[in-house]
Amino acid sequence: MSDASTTAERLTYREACRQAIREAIIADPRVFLMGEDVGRYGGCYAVTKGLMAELGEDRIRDTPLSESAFVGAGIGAAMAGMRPIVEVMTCNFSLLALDQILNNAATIPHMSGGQFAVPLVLRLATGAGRQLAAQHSHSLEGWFAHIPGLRILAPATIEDARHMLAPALADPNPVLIFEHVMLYNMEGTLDPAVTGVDIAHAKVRRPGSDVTLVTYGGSLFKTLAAAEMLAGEGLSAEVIDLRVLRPLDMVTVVDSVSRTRRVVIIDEGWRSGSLSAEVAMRLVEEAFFELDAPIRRVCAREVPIPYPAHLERAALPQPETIAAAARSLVRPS
Amino acid sequence: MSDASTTAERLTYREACRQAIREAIIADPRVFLMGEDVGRYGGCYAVTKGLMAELGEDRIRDTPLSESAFVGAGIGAAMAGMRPIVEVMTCNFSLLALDQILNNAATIPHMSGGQFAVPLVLRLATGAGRQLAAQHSHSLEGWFAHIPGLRILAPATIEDARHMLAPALADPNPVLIFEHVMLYNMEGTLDPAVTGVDIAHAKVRRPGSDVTLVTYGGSLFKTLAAAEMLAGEGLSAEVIDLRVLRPLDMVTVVDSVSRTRRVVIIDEGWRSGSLSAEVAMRLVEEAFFELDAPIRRVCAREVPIPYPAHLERAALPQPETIAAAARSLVRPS
Amino acid sequence: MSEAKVHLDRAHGLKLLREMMRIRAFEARCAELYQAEKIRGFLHLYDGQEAVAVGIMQALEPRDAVIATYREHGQALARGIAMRPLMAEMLGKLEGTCRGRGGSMHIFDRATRFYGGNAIVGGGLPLSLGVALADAMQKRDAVTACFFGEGAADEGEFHESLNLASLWRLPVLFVCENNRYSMGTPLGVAEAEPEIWRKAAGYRMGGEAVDGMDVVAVEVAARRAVARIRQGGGPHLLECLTYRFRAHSMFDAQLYRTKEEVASWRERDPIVRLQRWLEQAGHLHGDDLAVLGAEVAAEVEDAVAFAEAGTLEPVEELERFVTMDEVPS
Amino acid sequence: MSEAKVHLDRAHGLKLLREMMRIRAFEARCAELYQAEKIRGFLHLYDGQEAVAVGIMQALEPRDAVIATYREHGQALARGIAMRPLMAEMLGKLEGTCRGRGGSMHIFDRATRFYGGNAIVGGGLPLSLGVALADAMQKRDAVTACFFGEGAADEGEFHESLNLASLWRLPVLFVCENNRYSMGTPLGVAEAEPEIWRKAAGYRMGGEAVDGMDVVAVEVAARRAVARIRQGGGPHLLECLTYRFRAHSMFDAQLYRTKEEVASWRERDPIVRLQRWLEQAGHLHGDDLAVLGAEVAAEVEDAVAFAEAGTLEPVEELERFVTMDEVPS
Ligand SMILES: Cc1ncc(C[n+]2csc(CCOP(=O)(O)OP(=O)(O)O)c2C)c(N)n1
Ligand SMILES: Cc1ncc(C[n+]2csc(CCOP(=O)(O)OP(=O)(O)O)c2C)c(N)n1
Ligand SMILES: [Mg+2]
Ligand SMILES: [Mg+2]
Repeated sequence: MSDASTTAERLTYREACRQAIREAIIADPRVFLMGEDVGRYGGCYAVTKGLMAELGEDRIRDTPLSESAFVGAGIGAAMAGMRPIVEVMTCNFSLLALDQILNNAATIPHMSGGQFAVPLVLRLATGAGRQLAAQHSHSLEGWFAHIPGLRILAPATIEDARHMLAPALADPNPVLIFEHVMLYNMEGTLDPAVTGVDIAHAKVRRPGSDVTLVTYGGSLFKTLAAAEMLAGEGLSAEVIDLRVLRPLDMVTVVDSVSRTRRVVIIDEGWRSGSLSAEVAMRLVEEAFFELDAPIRRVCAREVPIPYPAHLERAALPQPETIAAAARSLVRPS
Repeated sequence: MSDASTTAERLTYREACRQAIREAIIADPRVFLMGEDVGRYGGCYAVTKGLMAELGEDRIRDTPLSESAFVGAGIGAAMAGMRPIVEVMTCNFSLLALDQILNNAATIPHMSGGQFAVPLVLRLATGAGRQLAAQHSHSLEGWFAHIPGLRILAPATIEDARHMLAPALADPNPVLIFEHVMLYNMEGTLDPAVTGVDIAHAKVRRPGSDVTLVTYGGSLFKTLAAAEMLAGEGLSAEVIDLRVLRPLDMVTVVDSVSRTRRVVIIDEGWRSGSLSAEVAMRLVEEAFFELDAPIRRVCAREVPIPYPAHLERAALPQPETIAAAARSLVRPS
Repeated sequence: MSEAKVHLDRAHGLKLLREMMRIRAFEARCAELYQAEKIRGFLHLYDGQEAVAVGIMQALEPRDAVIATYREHGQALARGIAMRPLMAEMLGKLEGTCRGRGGSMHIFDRATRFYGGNAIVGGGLPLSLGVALADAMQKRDAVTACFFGEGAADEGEFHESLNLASLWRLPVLFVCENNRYSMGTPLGVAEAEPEIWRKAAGYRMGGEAVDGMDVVAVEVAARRAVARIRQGGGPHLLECLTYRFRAHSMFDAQLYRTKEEVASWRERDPIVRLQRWLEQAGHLHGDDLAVLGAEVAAEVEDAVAFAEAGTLEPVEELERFVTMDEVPS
Repeated sequence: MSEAKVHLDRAHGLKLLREMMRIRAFEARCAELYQAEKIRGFLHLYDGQEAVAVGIMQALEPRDAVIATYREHGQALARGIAMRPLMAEMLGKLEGTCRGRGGSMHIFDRATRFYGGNAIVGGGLPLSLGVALADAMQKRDAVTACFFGEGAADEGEFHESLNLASLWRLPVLFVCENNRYSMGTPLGVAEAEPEIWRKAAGYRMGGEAVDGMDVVAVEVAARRAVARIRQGGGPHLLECLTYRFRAHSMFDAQLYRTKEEVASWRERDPIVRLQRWLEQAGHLHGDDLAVLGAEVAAEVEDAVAFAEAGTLEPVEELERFVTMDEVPS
């Protein structure tokens, strides 16, 4: 495995995640990775293939199927001086560890009066699109963003996949990194000049002037496709990648909306109580008089995601539905 | 125990809950109650005192401390013909059963193609205010309202505490009833003429014309107090009790806001990703041009709720903060 | 084969063989359809474990109930769900058991009391308690068979469920299919006590292990256990020692085990084993096997044709049953 | 008292007695302060169980770690957290161990490696794995003592934690305080196997029960277990058979047990028992007991005065530490 910082190699999002983990473990003896099938199997999505052989069973730990125990163990280890990376194979299984995440990881620093920090990183695959049906297609990152004390990241680009882990590990607080399952195979190159990214700010991924499209993670590429469709119609859409779902960087969003005066928010979570609602409410609170039109959101339909391709597709945001929402704001019918 | 429908006795919210459970179990052999300490102990908040002695150990079941197992057992029993009432002592412990609630109760009816319904009622105490500190002061009802397939109820009045259970049990879908811990001791009388309530609609609890205050559950009385304060200043606030948090009855809310043109939403959940954000977003979607001012929300501060009274108080919505938010809309400074 | 098999007559022997062959053939075809991209998502084959589902189901009556995992084609077929709607479900067709919505991991069937198909490891165990409790409270004299892997025995829900079942003497037969791997994690890496049946003692519950590659041994153990449960003896944990011949799912390079290990287990193939025994016992003659094979193949092809000719649920019905209008009866 | 106590000298005997008396006196005062509404929220007294915390702590070194439950005043005091900040925490004062934020159920103390105080039943067990793992990976030769009730042993986290601890041979001493009730639910109603120590076998872990009303027996068992753990013997489950004399919390009418039962257990009061033994052994003479009592009372009153004189955290600091600026060291 070569070091991505020296040559502009082509690599996948998956490979970027692996490089980041490998680098972190080599760089700091306090860092280790544990989770289900991260070792011998190489990771459910092959992210950690080869790492156990290279780094040893002490630093790459296969756990039993015990989400609450090993996430809690990660919290305890973080409190006692380590910098654990805990993989919850997919966010679908994170509910089994939610008590540990909310009542311990997110709570102990404050509740102990600042005596203990929980410098833990949790990695979770998220999202739908692989026809895995209702119990394996959740998008829970927006839901987790409700919890004070957590930082929630959603790397959508290979650069973020490669570089978000280091600052997440340096953060004294629990950081959850949601990796969208549809991105692992995405290929691209890394700019060797970029040696790090921040985990505080949203980013404009495509500038535009008529409407702002706010999104993150797996929906970024659908949104960029929608922007491209709109461009063909003479509509200039600005696309913002939130990147950080908690705490939200509203400055970047408000700045854009103040220029475009119209906004569509896109996320793959269920519509009611979605992150989109929160972003919208912040805009109402912070930029109400900048808005020339109602805020629109495009979210998942409120159904357990079904197995068949056509129904799964219909349940999720798509470039067409995103573009339609944008159009309805600019040219109300 | 006398039957509340014949005499207008004075009773507590706690007693109203007990009457409802007792009546339901006597009326239908398929109904039973299970949960931690519901039997011998009489319930953590004394709601079920005496019921095991009267109704027997078959119908009132003390469970081990195994939230996932007994909630899952309730789901299975509901699928197999029973009408279980499962008490999760407080919603603070419901995270341990969340996988069962989301991935089974809320999902199986749809995923099985409609072959199985889950006519289950979950009762959970919720809310802060008793100085129980960070792990025992959660308000998770708004968070649960994100999950398709569930109906979420928040009885704030003695009437709703007394009468919501029957329609909840008659509902073919899983229904979660969140009872705010500060209400159990509340006293009042039941109107003997009222023999039932619906579990579909919000209710105007105080009519008004200058601003709409939307809330539910334990915050209702703080909001009514705020309305009273505002009335003293010549400001007429309409107070809406949502009652049903999923599915939301936006008709009642939009109707009110269309008249008052200003709205404050109050809930005890953490601000980011709160139910208030969802209500606001719906208003933006459905009544944007009816609004003369930004929507305001008053929620819990984004902290694990601390133990000391003064900090707990500061962390929660209070009549003063609610009134201030309303004032800021009507007389912007 | 186990001693008790002495009483195995030709009819029953052929039935067991046919049931296992049906599962094997059904799944072989599923694997092809997966390669052809007609089945998608996760597909977990039961290849090698057939004796477990088939053996257990012999002990159940129609009034009994079954709960299984995402690796449940075997249980579904052995329980009597017709192959046509099953294959249609695999292809996501409206004619499937669940209108195509569940797919491979989520087979449900009300008629046979098949309570899923559950893709959350351990998620079915608590449900089994409730089904059994409902049966007991409604005096239905039914047993619930709850299938799960040895990996599931590490989840907290296993512990909570066995405790509650034992306390309330619920009529549940817990069937642990110990195939020695949870995905790529071998038994000893994940279970401090790899003999799963021994865990039953921690709940004062009966427990035993049985050769899960021997369909008759499984049947015998299941019949004994179910009889005891029906007599009010409380729940029972039956560990079936078995092996999956193929990958965990279709995305698995199997780096965690050797070809030799797989080969050595293939020698214990439950189908071949029963076949040989039936031959030796003189129960299988002439072209019996060829006829059986042809019948099974025809059934599978018929199911595939049915599934391929099936329709897709209209998109307009996407939200139907998110909430139910009534409780089906 | 247990045999091993033969070697108990006067100094150590008095130390054990003092530690238990400190807990008893501290909590008696807490109950009063609760009645006076100076302590609020949930208050769970350790009254009756003092021998467990005091016995176990004798086996721990400063480098070791402790994790407890919401009923943790005993552990906190026995571990060496000073009474002043502890009482201040009970009153919600800034001078408390956690700036008053945690209160009775959430005592944390970095200096003594006291990792809480946890109000979610079972919630501390997974944490203990991590603390022990961190110590092992950092070669700190430390043991983590993890306290929990017998009710917690029904939670899935108990099972998951014991399995993982055993697999990874983590240096954890699991201390189950079996006081026969979880709130109002008696042992046999909630545990299919009420002898909790027997569950250890399901994880190939050492397990044993000890008389938790006998401080010396607890100490002896703890020393033996800790020594074995330090030598790399892996985790151990020590069940301490005990009883709480008072209500579960301050809101409990105790309808679930008889006065006679409580009275019969009071006869085994661990403090009285040690006192008597020390008298019989000639270790307690003259006004020893009176002096001890007075010293303890004075310490408690001093702590109360300190707590009462304490200040409240300014409301402006409410959000401080929701996220940390750095990892404390
Ligand atoms: C709670 C949970 N954690 C993780 C997974 C991912 N996963 C799916 S199958 C599997 C292995 C389960 O092993 P076992 O219980 O032995 O059953 P087998 O697959 O061998 O039949 C895992 C880890 C899951 N589906 N659910
Ligand atoms: C997960 C969870 N469920 C329920 C409760 C409510 N609760 C608090 S203490 C308690 C009893 C616990 O009993 P046990 O573990 O025996 O400890 P003890 O109180 O006897 O010390 C219960 C049910 C809780 N705090 N957490
Ligand atoms: Mg397995
Ligand atoms: Mg107890």
